[in-house]
Amino acid sequence: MGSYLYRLYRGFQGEILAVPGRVIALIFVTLLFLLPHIIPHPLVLKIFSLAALFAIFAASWDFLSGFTGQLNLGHALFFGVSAYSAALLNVHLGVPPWATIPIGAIAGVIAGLLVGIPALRLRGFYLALVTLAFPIILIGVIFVFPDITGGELGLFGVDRLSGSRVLDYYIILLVATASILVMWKLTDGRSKIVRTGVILHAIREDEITARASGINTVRYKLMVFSISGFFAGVAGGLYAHYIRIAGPSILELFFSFQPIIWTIFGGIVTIYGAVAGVFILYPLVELVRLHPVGEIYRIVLMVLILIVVLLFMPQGITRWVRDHIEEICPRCKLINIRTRRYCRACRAPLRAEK
Amino acid sequence: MVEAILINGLVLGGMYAVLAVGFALVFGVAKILNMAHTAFYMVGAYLILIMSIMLGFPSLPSIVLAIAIMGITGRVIYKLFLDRVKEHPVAVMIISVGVAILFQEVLLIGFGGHFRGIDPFIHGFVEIGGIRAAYQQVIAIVTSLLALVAIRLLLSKTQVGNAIRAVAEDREIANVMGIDVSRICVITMGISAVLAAVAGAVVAPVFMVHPLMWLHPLTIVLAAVVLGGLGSIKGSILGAFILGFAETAVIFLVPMGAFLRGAVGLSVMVVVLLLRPEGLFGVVFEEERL
Amino acid sequence: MAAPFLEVENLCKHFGELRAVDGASFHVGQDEMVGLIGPNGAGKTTLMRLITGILKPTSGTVRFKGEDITGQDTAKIVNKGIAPTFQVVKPFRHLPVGANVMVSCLCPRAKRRGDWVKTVELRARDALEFCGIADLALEPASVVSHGDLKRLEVARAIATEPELLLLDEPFGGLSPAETELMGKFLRRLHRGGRFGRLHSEGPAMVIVEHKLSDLMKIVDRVIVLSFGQIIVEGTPDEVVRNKEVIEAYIGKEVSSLVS
Amino acid sequence: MYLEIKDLTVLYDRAMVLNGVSLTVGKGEFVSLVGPNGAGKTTLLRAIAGLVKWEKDTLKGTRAGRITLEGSVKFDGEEVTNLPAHEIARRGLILCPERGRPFREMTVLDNLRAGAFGCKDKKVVSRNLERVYHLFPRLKEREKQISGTLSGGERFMLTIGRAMMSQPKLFMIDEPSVGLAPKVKEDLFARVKEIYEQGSTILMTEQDVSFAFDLAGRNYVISKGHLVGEGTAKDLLADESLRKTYLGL
Amino acid sequence: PPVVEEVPTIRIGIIGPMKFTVGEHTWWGAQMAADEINAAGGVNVGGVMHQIELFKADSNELLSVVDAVSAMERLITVDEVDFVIGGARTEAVLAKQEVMADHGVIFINVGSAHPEQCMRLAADYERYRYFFRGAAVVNSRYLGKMIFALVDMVAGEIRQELGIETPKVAIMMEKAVWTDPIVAAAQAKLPKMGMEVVGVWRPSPIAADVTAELTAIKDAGAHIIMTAYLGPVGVTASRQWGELEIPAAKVGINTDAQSKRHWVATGGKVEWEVTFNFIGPVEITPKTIPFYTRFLERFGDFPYYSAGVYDSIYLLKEAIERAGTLETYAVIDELKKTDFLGVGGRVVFTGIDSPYPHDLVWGPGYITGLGIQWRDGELVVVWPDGRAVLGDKAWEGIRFEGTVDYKLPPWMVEFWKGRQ
Ligand SMILES: Nc1ncnc2c1ncn2[C@@H]1O[C@H](COP(=O)(O)OP(=O)(O)OP(=O)(O)O)[C@@H](O)[C@H]1O
Ligand SMILES: Nc1ncnc2c1ncn2[C@@H]1O[C@H](COP(=O)(O)OP(=O)(O)OP(=O)(O)O)[C@@H](O)[C@H]1O
Ligand SMILES: [Mg+2]
Ligand SMILES: [Mg+2]
Repeated sequence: MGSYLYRLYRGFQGEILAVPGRVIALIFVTLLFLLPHIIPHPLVLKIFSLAALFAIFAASWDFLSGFTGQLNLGHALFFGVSAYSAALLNVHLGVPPWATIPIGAIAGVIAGLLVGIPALRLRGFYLALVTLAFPIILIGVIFVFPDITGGELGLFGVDRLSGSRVLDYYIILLVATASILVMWKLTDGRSKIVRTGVILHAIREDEITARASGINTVRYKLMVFSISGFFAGVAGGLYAHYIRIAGPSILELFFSFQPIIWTIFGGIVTIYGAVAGVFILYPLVELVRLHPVGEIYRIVLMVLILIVVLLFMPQGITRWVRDHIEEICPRCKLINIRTRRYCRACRAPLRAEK
Repeated sequence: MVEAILINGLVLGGMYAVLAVGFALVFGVAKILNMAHTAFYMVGAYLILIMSIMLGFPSLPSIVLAIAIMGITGRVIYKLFLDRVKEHPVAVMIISVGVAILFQEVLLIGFGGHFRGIDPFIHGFVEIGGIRAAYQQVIAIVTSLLALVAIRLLLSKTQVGNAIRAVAEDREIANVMGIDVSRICVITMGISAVLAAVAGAVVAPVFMVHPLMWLHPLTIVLAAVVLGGLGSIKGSILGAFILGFAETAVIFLVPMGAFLRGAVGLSVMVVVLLLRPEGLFGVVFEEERL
Repeated sequence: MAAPFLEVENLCKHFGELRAVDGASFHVGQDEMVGLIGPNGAGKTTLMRLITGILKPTSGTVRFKGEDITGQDTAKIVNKGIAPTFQVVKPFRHLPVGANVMVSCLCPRAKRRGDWVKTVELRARDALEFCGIADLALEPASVVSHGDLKRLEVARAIATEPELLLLDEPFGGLSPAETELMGKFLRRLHRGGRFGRLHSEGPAMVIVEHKLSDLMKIVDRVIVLSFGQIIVEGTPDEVVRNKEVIEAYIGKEVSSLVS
Repeated sequence: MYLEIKDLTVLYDRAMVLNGVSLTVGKGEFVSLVGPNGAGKTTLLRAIAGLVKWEKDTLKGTRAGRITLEGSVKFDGEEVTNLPAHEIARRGLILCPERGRPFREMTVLDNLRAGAFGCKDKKVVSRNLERVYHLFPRLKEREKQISGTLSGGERFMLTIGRAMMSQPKLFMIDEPSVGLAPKVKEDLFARVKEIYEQGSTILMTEQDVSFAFDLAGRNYVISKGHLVGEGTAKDLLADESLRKTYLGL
Repeated sequence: PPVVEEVPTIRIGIIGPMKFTVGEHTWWGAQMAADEINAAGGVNVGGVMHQIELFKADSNELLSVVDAVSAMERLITVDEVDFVIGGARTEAVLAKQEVMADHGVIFINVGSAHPEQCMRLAADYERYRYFFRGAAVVNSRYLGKMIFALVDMVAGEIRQELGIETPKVAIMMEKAVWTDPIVAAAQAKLPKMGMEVVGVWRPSPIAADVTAELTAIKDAGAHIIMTAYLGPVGVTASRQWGELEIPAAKVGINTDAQSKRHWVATGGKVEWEVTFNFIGPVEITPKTIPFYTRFLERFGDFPYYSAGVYDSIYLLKEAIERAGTLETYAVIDELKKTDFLGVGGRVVFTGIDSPYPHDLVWGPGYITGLGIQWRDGELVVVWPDGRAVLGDKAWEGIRFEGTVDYKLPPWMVEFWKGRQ
């Protein structure tokens, strides 16, 4: 037992404490979990609850579009379908949140498959446009059946997630942490346990070659669409119960752009970049709003930050930071902290010497 | 009914085509996903509005001036924001979305979110067999066809046109051929911004002017260009007309469902793309079919 | 001649007016190493693509081990045991070279044939070692030189544990020394046996190549394609001396090709 | 010297690809560059053509953009090290890239016309076009074909033809013979020789050492980013160790 | 020195999409009321005069409902306002109601007219009782009735002027839940009113072009276009209707046409259109004209939403003064007893046993709304015209001073005169 714990500790020390990026992530998550005790203000809790929820949403976009290269400009579809399903079940049938959210997520999976199947033949911008069309078409459908969907009002009077603000926050945060960990694991190209990561990368890089390597890309693409739909659906279900309304605004074009903006800002093809993007941009804008001048210029400010950051860090903020605090060993490709001169594993020099 | 659908579809398609033609150049041909294109259209419309209504300039000079300013704006925007990241297409996309939102916010703050209008060149309408079309809409059709011809000439007959296509395909190799990639992109953006401003002068008087006016046309132009097939200008124009006809048909055939016109237009696009994944006139390599 | 292994019958592929492959019929035996040569644009690559399902034929059939596989999905065909390489290299550019090969090791066929969970990295490594690029395993493919990418193509193909390898210009861009080495390796692979942890049952091969001198050393039989049609079939010696072939393809120099 | 390279060093991130390479090409000379795979031949040509700098500029802000480029390249007496790639090309220093990279979605003819981008004189363009078609009649046949659908060999032909359209003063050809049928290859070398004899200067990398040595007046041998040998074919072949280690002959 | 005890202010949050016309007007109306009240000494709470302090929150709700919710939360938890006034998009108002209920803060909605917001009170009064429909805003159920009155007036004019006995009506209303019942009612009711329905067109609220709809309507031979627009489609519809001189009188609701800017936006093409409005340059109450002119002077636009906000703040003031405390439930109780004569009419809230609790009582003697017509860049009031409304005698004689008679568009008269 003791030795096991010791090994665990050594693993922790070697794999997490030695890599600055992971240390930052660890500190960040810890802080999030302590947040209600540090700043118990309801507005702050609200902002961070929403941020956590959007983090799932953004990460699920990165999972689909970043990792597999299936550029999805209509990601709001999965979110919206799930939010509507959860709200429908809850409002019309009184199903409680713990059931509606998973069912909503399943609805997200179905939406994912419905988009994924036609998308199999399409690529690049063609795919992007078809996906962009779906939520807009769905808005049309929603307006056709106002009795069921509530038309422009949406479905309101949805049950609250739990009774208390803090509990709401923890539920969302826990679900978000778990979802993001799962997505991160699924996409980890170096993982020795789950091999999907490397295959997803391969499909993004060159689908034809992937097929010539014997990979059934159809299956994987559908899988990715449904997993992404699932997690976007989780976010959508949480949203319906948190904001307590599911309306057409969550299917609008801009709502689809949001996860893309966050992800690109944070760093595409990373999952954690999407999360960081949300947690930087969203609270920032909300906090700037507290000032009357900030309220007017908040979006201008956000956009300027976005543009400036992308101009200098075209791959997003986390990847830039990572490149500046971490060094990859030229020989064994292990991640080292920038300050080291020799690789922590293979002792190869980390800096070129002439 | 049929002639009404035909004429109205033509009229609507003409307006969509004017909006789409500049985008077809910058996105379809040059493959720069400039999401701010319709925001340029919006800014062009606002410039005309400011000059002709607020400052009281006569309309033709204000239009010419607006087009000139937009031509420069397009180039400046490219130089400032997009040139640096041209190797990262998603960054280009997001930055251009950012630029569009920036325009939107600046206009919102500066002018408020009010609906405004600019005057058409000629007031009034023509009547063909009892069906009325505003002069401005006829002008739109003519403009779109003129622009189509001009761009096709540019692309097929001039070195710059050839270079635009080359740059879109392979920037690195274009360099080696002595093509200044940045300059070609700047030129492309300039031309497309000019065309966006032309759309501002031609289309905005029929629609209306307000700071969110870029969003709806954005889906239209994206759909038109992709429907026609990337790389093909005539495809984009055709795509615009197809959308126009589809939408008009909805209004005449199911008036109760007129609100579905956008959804139906996009559905038509989806169906076409499922049948022809490369769009109507897009290039496809058979061995890369999925 | 052994039992029918790969049979191509009257295969045609037309691109509009152009008949890229025009009624080609041939077969490859289970233990054969066949060279496929012909002038540029003769239809060699197209023929290979038709076999692997990357292109769908206009008409004709492809049979593999007696089963009709015409126009099936590429992934399916690969999992039946036919592995293609590309003439114009198409690696997963941002993945490490090792991962490029690992993807092949993860295909159902390769998984079925090995205790994959534990050894997939090792087996990818073996394939790389076999092709002589193991030291590049951790480098992303985008930084690897052209010649090495050609070798990576071969490594990726053999990692699917094929019974039939279709190699499209495997020597393209290799230096003379490496070409020779690669030729020897292919020969060895064909003979079968154990290479580290990699077990080869000796796949049949079809090799498209313009480096005739190197090709002729390793193949048993040569098929010559011209304008989509097979004009000559025979041993290397016969082919090289064939008038038609010389005229259409080789040009003047002959003697240097045959040892 | 027409082209003069001094201490050219290229580091990708921390990987040394070229290590202080110095070489010269005289006006009207035919120089070849040989060496094993991954030696740095392509990188050297790309660095001369300004593509390494271009890569560095466009990838700024990313890990892949951490490129160190040192040393100097002088062409026709002028320093071109810090010029953008298209400027260099305009001065007549033309690179014909390896692996045949046509502009895939353009027709063969448009590809060739793109090659003549800098050339304003229509007559010259059509004369050059004639020359290319004469060299590769196959291209004329396929004038209207989308170049992405060409066969591998046809693509190489097109790439070479396209580079020839830009009237190179100094023509850098990266592995011209890959993927060409023996007969075409023979032809090609005859043509390259013709171009050379008409007054172009040529710097060529080639795997087929015997061909290269046949053609070139002077040769450089490069390995792992270092120049390891220089001289006429005879000199090099005489050096036993060089022959064994680097040339594989 | 004597310790001066500071009197806390009454904190009122004003929420709305501040970058858009609705939000702007909400803010203007609030400012006007607050300035007046403060200048007059403030609000008397149990003998102590309190000043009003306004807090502005941009809900951005036309673009993002999440933003609206956060803005509401911020007003309540950071600015700690005692009351919230505002609201524009129904979806957002419904979401804001939840925040309101969570925190128990009085929320007066002045922008969105949907009955659902009040029906929720009937379903769960405990939770949602903090909600009131702001002054002068008409529940969209009643809006429907008003449109019929307006159409009836126009039809009368057509019969008289053009001699067409059964005018043909085209229904062209934006596709929305609030218009659905109006459309259904119109189809059923118009024939009974001696008119013929020739078709129903339902463009999207954000449609940028309605040429095809207008062509179809003209094709159908309609004399009247019955409209209901909240969205931007209203602007396009006016503009294109005027440009193409569609020979049918346009009447109904077109919210944007209530603003002075609409005239400019449509290049004057809106001329002759009739729309419902909350307020106009007529003497609804003695307060109306002074308010109207003061507002126009100060802000350069006609008041519309602003009238509701203005009145809401005044009636809130009265309720607080009657309650003598800022305590929420006491104020709610007093609000319920409101009987207030504002600039938009007499404000009385419906009781809790109504299907729409805390809504406004509509009808003769209460809030009525007006029919206005654009003529030569000016808004004139054409309704109530003193006649009975659809047989309801209670409306007889209700005609505010300054009202003028309705006129048909001249091109329409010309078009149909030639055919008769
Ligand atoms: N998709 C296509 N559309 C039109 N023509 C095509 C297409 N693909 C190939 N071709 C043509 O078919 C012919 C055969 O091409 P293929 O690639 O099979 O030649 P190859 O024998 O492999 O030549 P190489 O030795 O040069 O690689 C070529 O002339 C090529 O231009
Ligand atoms: N972008 C890059 N980043 C890192 N290393 C690179 C990059 N490009 C090339 N290299 C490395 O530089 C070395 C030389 O590559 P180069 O392509 O110049 O070789 P080459 O001599 O042309 O080889 P070949 O004959 O195979 O084409 C290779 O080892 C390669 O891995
Ligand atoms: Mg080939
Ligand atoms: Mg090379």
